[in-house]
Parts: sequence; C-alpha cells; structure tokens
Amino acid sequence: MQLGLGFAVRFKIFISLKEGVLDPQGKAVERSLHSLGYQEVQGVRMGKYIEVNLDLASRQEAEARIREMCERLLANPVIEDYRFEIEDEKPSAASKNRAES
Amino acid sequence: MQLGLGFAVRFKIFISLKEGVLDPQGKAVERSLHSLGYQEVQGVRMGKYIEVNLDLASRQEAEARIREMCERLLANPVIEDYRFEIEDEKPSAASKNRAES
Amino acid sequence: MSQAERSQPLLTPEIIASHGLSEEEYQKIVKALGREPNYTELGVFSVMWSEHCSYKSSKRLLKLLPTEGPAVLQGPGENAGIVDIGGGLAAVFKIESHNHPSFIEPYQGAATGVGGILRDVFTMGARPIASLNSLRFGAFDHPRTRYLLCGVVAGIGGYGNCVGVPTLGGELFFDECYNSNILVNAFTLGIAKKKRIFRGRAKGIGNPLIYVGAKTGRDGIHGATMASEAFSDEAEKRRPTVQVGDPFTEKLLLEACLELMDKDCLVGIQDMGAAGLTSSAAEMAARGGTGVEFELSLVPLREKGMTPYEILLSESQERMLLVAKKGSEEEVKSIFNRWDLDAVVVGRVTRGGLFRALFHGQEVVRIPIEALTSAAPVYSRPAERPEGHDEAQKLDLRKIQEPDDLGAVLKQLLDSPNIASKEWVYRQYDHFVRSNTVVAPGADAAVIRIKGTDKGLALTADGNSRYCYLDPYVGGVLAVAEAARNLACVGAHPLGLSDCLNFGSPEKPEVMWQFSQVVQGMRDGCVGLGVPVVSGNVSFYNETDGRPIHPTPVVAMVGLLPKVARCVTPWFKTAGDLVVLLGRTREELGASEYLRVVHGLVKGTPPWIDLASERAVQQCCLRAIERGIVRSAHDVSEGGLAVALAECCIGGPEKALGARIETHEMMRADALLFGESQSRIIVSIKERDLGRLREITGKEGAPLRVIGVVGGTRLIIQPVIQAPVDELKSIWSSSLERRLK
Amino acid sequence: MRWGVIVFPGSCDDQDVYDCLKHVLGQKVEFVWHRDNLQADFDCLVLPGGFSYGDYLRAGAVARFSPIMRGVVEYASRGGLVVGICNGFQILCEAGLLPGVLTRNASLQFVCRHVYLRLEETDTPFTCAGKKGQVLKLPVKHGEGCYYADPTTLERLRQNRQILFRYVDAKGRTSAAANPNGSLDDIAGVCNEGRNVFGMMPHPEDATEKILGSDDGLKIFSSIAAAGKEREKGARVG
Ligand SMILES: Nc1ncnc2c1ncn2[C@@H]1O[C@H](COP(=O)(O)OP(=O)(O)O)[C@@H](O)[C@H]1O
Ligand SMILES: [Mg+2]
Repeated sequence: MQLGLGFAVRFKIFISLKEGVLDPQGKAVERSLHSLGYQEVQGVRMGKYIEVNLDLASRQEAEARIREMCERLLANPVIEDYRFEIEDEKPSAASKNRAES
Repeated sequence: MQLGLGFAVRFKIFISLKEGVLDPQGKAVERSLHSLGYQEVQGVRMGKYIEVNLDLASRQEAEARIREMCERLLANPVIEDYRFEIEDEKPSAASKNRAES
Repeated sequence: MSQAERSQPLLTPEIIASHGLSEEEYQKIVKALGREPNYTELGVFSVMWSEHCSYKSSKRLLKLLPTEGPAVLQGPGENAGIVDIGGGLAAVFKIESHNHPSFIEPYQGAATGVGGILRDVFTMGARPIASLNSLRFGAFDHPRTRYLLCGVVAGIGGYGNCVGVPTLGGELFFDECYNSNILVNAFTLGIAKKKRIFRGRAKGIGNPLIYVGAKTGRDGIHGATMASEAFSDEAEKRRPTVQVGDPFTEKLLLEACLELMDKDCLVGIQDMGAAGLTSSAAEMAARGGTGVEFELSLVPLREKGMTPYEILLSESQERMLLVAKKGSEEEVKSIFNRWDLDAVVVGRVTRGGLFRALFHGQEVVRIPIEALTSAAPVYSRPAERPEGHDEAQKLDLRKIQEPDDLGAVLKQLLDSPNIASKEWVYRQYDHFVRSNTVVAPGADAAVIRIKGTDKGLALTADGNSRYCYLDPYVGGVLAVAEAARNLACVGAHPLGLSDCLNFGSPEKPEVMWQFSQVVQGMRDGCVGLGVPVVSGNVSFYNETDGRPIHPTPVVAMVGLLPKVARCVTPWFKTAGDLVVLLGRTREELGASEYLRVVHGLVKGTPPWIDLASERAVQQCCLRAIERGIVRSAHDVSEGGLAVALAECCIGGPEKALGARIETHEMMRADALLFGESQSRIIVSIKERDLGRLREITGKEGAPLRVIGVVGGTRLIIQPVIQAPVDELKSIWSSSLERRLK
Repeated sequence: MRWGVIVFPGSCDDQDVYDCLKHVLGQKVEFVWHRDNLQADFDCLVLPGGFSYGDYLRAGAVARFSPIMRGVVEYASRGGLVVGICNGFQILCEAGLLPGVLTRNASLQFVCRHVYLRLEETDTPFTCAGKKGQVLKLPVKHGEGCYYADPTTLERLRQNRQILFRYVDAKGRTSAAANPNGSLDDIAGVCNEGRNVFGMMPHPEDATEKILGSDDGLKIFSSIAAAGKEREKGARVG
C-alpha cells in the first residue's frame, strides 16, 4: 500500500456498451429472465463494474487520473462508454482498511 | 414492451465477487494499470454492471422482483454479492423511451 | 500470547470430529506424536489422513491392478504416470476427479479441475499437449442439469483454451443417479524427454524449498465446514469454499517451470493440489526420505491475518513447491520473475524426517513425516453384495415387446443425449492449438502427431456405469476393453491407462463390494489385453440424495501409432466400399441404452465378454489398418449395431453417406439392431481387399461377416429400417443444442 | 526472409506459427519477447493467437501496452509487414493499427471448428499468391471474434477494399450458418489502409499440412514470403 497523500477514495467505474452496439449477452439474460417468468423486464444491458482505490492529493487529480485510465485501458472507445462515481470520501486510513494488500 | 403499470424505472445492478474470492481479472487490471504508471491504484475488483427496465405496480414490488432475479439468475450466490439502485423514478413513458425493444 | 498461540484453540471432541477423524484415528495421532496434537497439527493430520490423500479405503484393492509393462517408465505413486513412446520421448498422463467442487460451482469447479491436472503433468517436466474430460450429469430434464452442464463445459474450455492445451475428447453421459452428484474427471497428457523427467522428491539436506506461483488465500480450506470455536463467524465468512481458477497465471507457471527444467537447478517439484502446501511438502519429503522445515510467515499471502493453519491447508490454485539446488536460488527467482511470478524461499530440506513449520520463528507444527504418510491408516472395509442385486439383474426378454417401427427406434436412440453427437461440447474446446491434431473429437479416439517423428498418439476415455451398476465386475472389464477397442479403431496400440474410480461412500458395504468388483474386473481386463495402469485417482463419497451413484470407473487409455499418417476414422469414405462386421452379435439386451430409452428399464446383465475374442478382434483391426486396407473403422457400443452403422454414415465432418445392410442373424430384431454385444468393430474396405482381410481374421481367429455396401442417401438395414441419412444426421447432430435452447 | 513471432505472456499459438514457418516453409524465424525492444531488420512480424494477459479485461486490451508494441507501431508506420492472428488481430485493433474491434461471439460461446473463407482481395502482401474468390478451409477457435466497426468505418473498409476475407460456406456463399461468430458483414480479416498490417480471426498456422485436415493456411504465409522477396528485390534495385 502506498503512502496516503491525503485524498484516498474508492472509485466505482461503470463501463457500458454504446447505444446502438449489439449486446448479445444482455439479450440472452433478458431472454432467460423472461423464461423464468419475469416478463416485466425490458432493455437489459450488460456492462462491467470496476472498483479501485485511489490515493492522490486532490479530488480533481484523482478524477483526472481515473478518466485517463478509462480512456486508455478500461474502456474501448469504439464500443464502450464509461462513467464513474466516488464511493465515499474519507481520509486515507479508511481506504487503507479496505485495500487488500 | 409491456403496458405500463404505474411504476416504471431503470434499475442498475452491481454484481461483485465476495470478499476473499480470488479475482484474477481485477488482479490483471491492477497490474496493468501499475505498469502504465498508475501506481496509486490499489484493490481493483472486477464485477458486472447490469441495467434493466422494470414496469410494475409499486416500488416495493419492483425491488422484491429484482432481488429475486439477482438471486436466481443474475448473481452466483456461491461467489458473488449483488447490490442495486434505482436510476430514477419517472412515469412509464420515460422508461419506455429508454427501453430498446 | 503470541500470534502463533492465539491461532491454536484447544481441541474438543467436536473439533476433532469436524476434522473427519474418528476417535480411533485421533488416538493413533496421539500415539504417533507421543502427545496431543495442537490445532494446526490436527488440521495437517486431517488432510493427510483424509480419504483423498491417504487412499485409506482403496489402497489394498488398488494393489491388484497391474502396473508394469514394457513401456512403463513410471507407475502409480508419482504425480502422473509415464510411458515410453520411443525416440527418447515419454508420454506423461493422469486423470483426476473434481466432482464436488463442480457441483457447487460448475464453471470454477471444472476449470480448477483442469488446472490441477495440468500441473500434475507439467510438474514432471512434460509439456501438456492434450486433454480429455469425462462428464456425468443427472437426468437431462432434472432442473439443475442444464445449468451444471453449461457451466462445466464452459469452465473446462475457459481454462484449457486459455492455457493453450487442446481438449481432444472425452465422454458425456446422463443418468438420474447423478442428479445431485455430477462427475467431472479431467485428464491431461504431456510429452517429456526421457532424460529430463522430474519427480516430487525433496532431496539434499539444506536445499531450499521455493514457493512459486499465485499467492495463498483462504480458498478451499477444509475447515470451512467446521463449526469450531477457533474462528468467529466473520472469519468463517471470509473463507470461500470455492476456488476461482486463474488460467493466465497457470500458463505463466507452466512456461516458467518448463524453462527452469531446462536448467540445472531443480531437485524436485510438486504442485500444491489438495491439502496444498502440507501434502506437497510431506509427500516430497516422504519420497526423498528427508524432512522439511518452513517459515510460514514467508509464504506470499493474498489476504491479511491468515493463521498457520490456514496457510498450511489452503488450496489456492496455481502454486508449486520446488526443491532447488543450494546456491541456485537467484537463478530460479530470475526465471520466475521474467514470467511475472513470485518465487520465494520458504524453507529447506532437513535431516531427521520431521515436518516442521514455524510462524514468525515459533514452532507451530512438529510431526514425523512417516506419521503423515506411510503410517496413515489403511482399512479393509467390509464389502457385501447388495440385497436387491439379483432383482436388478433379472430380465425376461419374453416380457419385452418388440416395437413395430424399428426405424423410429433408431431415430429415438440417435436423439438420446447419451448417444447424440457431442459437438455442442467439443466445439467449445480449442482442439487445434499446438497444431498436432490429426483426428479431432468425434471419432472413437483422438489422434495427435508427435512433431519431429512419424508417430502419433491416440487417446480415449470410456466407462459405462450402467454396466457397472448391473455387474460391477463385468463393467470393470468392459471399461478397459472398450477403451482399448476405441484405440484399435484408429490404429493405435495401447501403452497404458489412467483410471478415475468414482464411487459412493466406502463406509457402505455395498459400495465397497462394487469397488472391489470393479477393480478386479479392471485387473482382468488389463491383464487380458496387456495394458498396465500407470496412474489414477479414487473419488469416494459420491452420493445423490443419500444414494450412491452408480459405480463409475473411467478409463483413459493412451495408444501409439507407429505411423500416424495411417490412422483411420469411423465414417464411411466412398460409395461401393464393403461394410464388414468383425466379431459376433449375441442376443443381448441387458443394460442397454435401448432398454432404458424405449422401455424405461435399467435391468439385466451387461453384455458378455471373452477377452481372447476381444483381443482377436482388436488385433485384426490393427493388422488391417497397418496393411492399409481399412477405409473406416468404428466399434459398436451404446445403441448397438444400428446406431454404430448410422454413426458411420453421419458422424463425419463431410457430407453423410448412406449404406445398404443385410444381416441374417437368427434373433429378435431389436436385439440384433440395438443390443450392445461387445468385441465388434465395423470396418469398410475396398471390395478387392476382402481376401486380404479374410486372411488376417482367419489368422487371428476373429469372426468376419460382410454385411453390406456403402452408398446412396439412405441407411437401409434390410428389411426393417430405411432412413434418409440427412434426416438421421440432423436428429443426431442437433439433439444437445435443441435441448439446451 | 526474416520473421519475428512476438511472444506475449499468455500467447498460445506462438509455437504453431514458429513451427510452420520454420519446418513447413523453411523460413528464418525468431521469437521476440514482449518486453524487449524491436530490432529493425525483420521482414514480417506475427502477433500470434492465445490469451495475452488472460484477456481478462478485453481481448488484446492489455497486450497493446507491452513494451514491444511501441516498436511494432513504429515498424508498421515505416511500412513493415505485420500480421495478427486471432488474439494478434484483437491486439492490433486495440492498438489502433487496424480499424474496428472484436467483441464477444454472438453465440456467447467459444467456438472451435473449421470454417471456409473467401479471399476477397489479392493486391496485398498477405493474399497475393491467391486468387480472388478462392475458398480456403481454416480453423477458428475464439470466444471474442465478432468483428464490429461503426458504419462510417465499415463503409471506408469496403471502399478501400480492406476486407480481405469473409466467412462463407464450402461453395463460397455467405450465410448466417457460415459465420461462426456474428461478425459484421461476415468479416474474417481486414488490412489497414496502407495494406501492410493485416489481422484475421482464423488460424492459418494450424492448417499447413494435409495431415492436419487442411493446408490452405500456407496460402497466406507463402503470399507474404513472395511479397517479401519482391520487396527485397525492390530494395536492392532501388
Ligand atoms: N465431454 C466431452 N468432451 C470432448 N469430447 C467429447 C466429450 N464427450 C464425448 N466427446 C467426443 O464425442 C465422441 C463420441 O463419444 P462417445 O460416444 O463416448 O464415443 P465412444 O462410444 O466411441 O467412446 C468422441 O470422439 C468423444 O471424444
Ligand atoms: Mg467407440
């Protein structure tokens, strides 16, 4: 674990398929839900959910870095959109507890 | 698309691995982020992000149904936890626009 | 109180019982130690003395199996068996079960099963080049079957494909006896240089023990089921019972280990499989006649606060334990680091035969290696023929009405998931990677070439549990015979086999009876056909709703083709070829798929076998293939002659070809068409080669009968069946997919 | 001609490519480690199939950041020949050397079987030894081979004749059944605008000897070898 630099948070990142891009997995899940009797379900879309801990000097910096990671690695801009949220804002220590290693 | 029954919303469902369960994907992403220079990232966990539209009589009913779907199909209770949120609460029409089919 | 002591709760009778140890066994432990064990030691004993590691109920009977043969380089007792394939090369192979984990979480259970068997093979210095999988599920319409089947198949593919080892065949069988206890047996074969074979031996006092691969987590610790006071509920919750496979790490581990094996630093190596660090260290020390000593705080951990107990018993995947030459530590580390893997010295080989583990310098385990291995309990459990057995074997054919429309029966059988094409399964497995695949899945046996030689290897997995249920002895013989026959059909001479014995609880006398009968049958089959057993695995306690599964031995056999280019496939090639049946058809319907599918009966006795005739038929097929006169060869198995003929017509990757068949046996038509008499092979030949084939069968003493001619668009079996082959093909090839939609 | 086969952690078909180039075609071939710098004097680079970095995020997404890829991009920009097979194709798309992306198969299952491909263009180094419309039989084996590009990109691919292979049946006709993964427009392989970078999902290296069920894969490697020779000649003259 790195030294806390002040702004340590857990980010939640959501990667979803762009509108118009086919989502066979979402379709398959929808079909299974229907066949299980959940007829009321529509428009199922499948995406990825990524949680990361970040430890940086400021919120702006953290957000800028996350945006970069999404654009460079986590999402493929040809087919995917991304969005992220901060889980909560606590001092470094809190986030350290949650970290794994 | 079903007839609106009053309470039509988009649910966001997050499926993540239970604590302690090995997450090879998260581990690989973390390593790759580090090698790209994002040393400040820790504790990456990968999960699934599912969006569904639901059209039911009440919020309670919708939540109960979603919970059931998660337990029966969407999450694998042996290794995964789930969580869900309501995106927004609008009359049926709004949700219809967003639905795909 | 030190950290080490805090994690050592006092032992109560409940804790002991929850470790699966009997009072008697516990007393044995106390005697072996000369004192009471501590909590961690109890854990170590419990895994080492478990059925899985100690083979305590099966050991005595397994001694019956023949394990020697001219090609055998390593028989049972190591991580995998080894046979000589000539040219300085050896084939290393083994089969293993992963039944219970696959039932709990089908994808991960099956995936980690594949991971485990791969490690068993590359740990010996062999590069894995082929896998098989043998699968048993409950009734197709059972509510969980579909979920389990899809998960297991995806898991096997997900792991094997990613590691780059082709999955070339296997078995898939459905029966309600597996409703709550599926079977997932995984087999892998690798090729090694004879001179560079490695074994799991801890030798050389002072040599370092090096831990390589993934970090250790709380996965798969037996204690998960245990209601001990040792852990708060919180801690219990953190211990997942399911291990998640990481095939990418496995691939790195495989490459790094093989690279290391090319150097001169390795003394011994073993994967950490069941019972993790404990069993790999104890077994290596036992084989090396040495002791081992660990500092557990050096073990790379994935989670915080793990106790010595958890570290020793964790079954985290993708880990290996090496014994390296003193002084080569840095070289080992640099190879593993190149592959982005941890390599950490965690202990050393010691004199005096002790298993010692320290945690932050404090001794937490001190057990004589012998007590864990050779002194583990061995039982001769009571065996008794079950009461209802006579009743199950009774079959009065006179009471079974012959169906009017035998063509419809053929279609019904081709549609039965047990007989239908398994393409839905093997399409999900990479069967091309390594570019050796000469005969892909779908034939009687898969064939791979050995690069750089003219040779090939053939692989098959077989075992009919319905036969074993109705007569375990005969079932055991037939499992071996069918596997060898499948090899003969492609033109391969058997070199050896690996077996996985899946049974119910050994504490039930009727299960022990089945087990001993099956083993005796397999022994006689092996002796009669000259095939040694070089490795294997026993899986007991397979029970479904309190009732044992049918006894299910799976025989994975490996054969050699001196000239791989000569290999033969089952399907008809050219119109005008003669269809010839080698072997004799008897009026036998007991235990058949026909009886079950059409009459709803699992009854009677399995088909008769005489090993001399079996051998003669196989020899004929091999000789004829060697002479180059066989255009296709396919054995008759489940579904009988009619199904086998249909498969010859429709089973190939190209367009289906019809045939016109005439048989004149004096017996019930259903028995003739769908009975499962053994020792039969359908071959097709050019008409001009009939004389040469007769010469061979005459010499070997095998019955030969010309039964028809290849050609046309229909399968005609005079006078009862006339069916367009396209229709048969579409039924047979879409059955699984249609049911899974 | 000197070939380089790049080895990423998780590459599986690297040895297959190496063996067929060396033993079947008698070419000079070397493995290139993902962490090394690229030496300039290769005549063709192959990015082989497999599961680089486990393909745990998206196929090819992590491998494109391997140190070697800087060299590959630069090599390609100088006109060097680059071939990506399966995972290699996915990596080239992720790296932006080829347009589009390879997504999860429409069946949602891994698919391993022989397919037929129609050769669509012959004026590339990868297909020059073939005939237009010719049908090749090659294996596919992938879980994420469904080619996708946005409509503008697709239109550009068609106009520039960058689609080199399409999935067809044995008779050379496209159909849903012949397309193993749901690829847009039945696309099995594309090249870049410069026609020196090429990616395909099927595996020519596993179909280079009759005994393996097909030797049609040789068409692609021998095209490249022929083109390489031409280039050498050109270089000598020029
Ligand atoms: N689980 C499986 N995985 C891969 N291939 C399989 C599996 N089950 C069956 N197959 C393949 O399908 C074909 C038919 O299997 P089977 O009916 O058991 O053959 P046989 O009766 O000759 O033993 C064989 O080639 C076999 O390898
Ligand atoms: Mg067979």
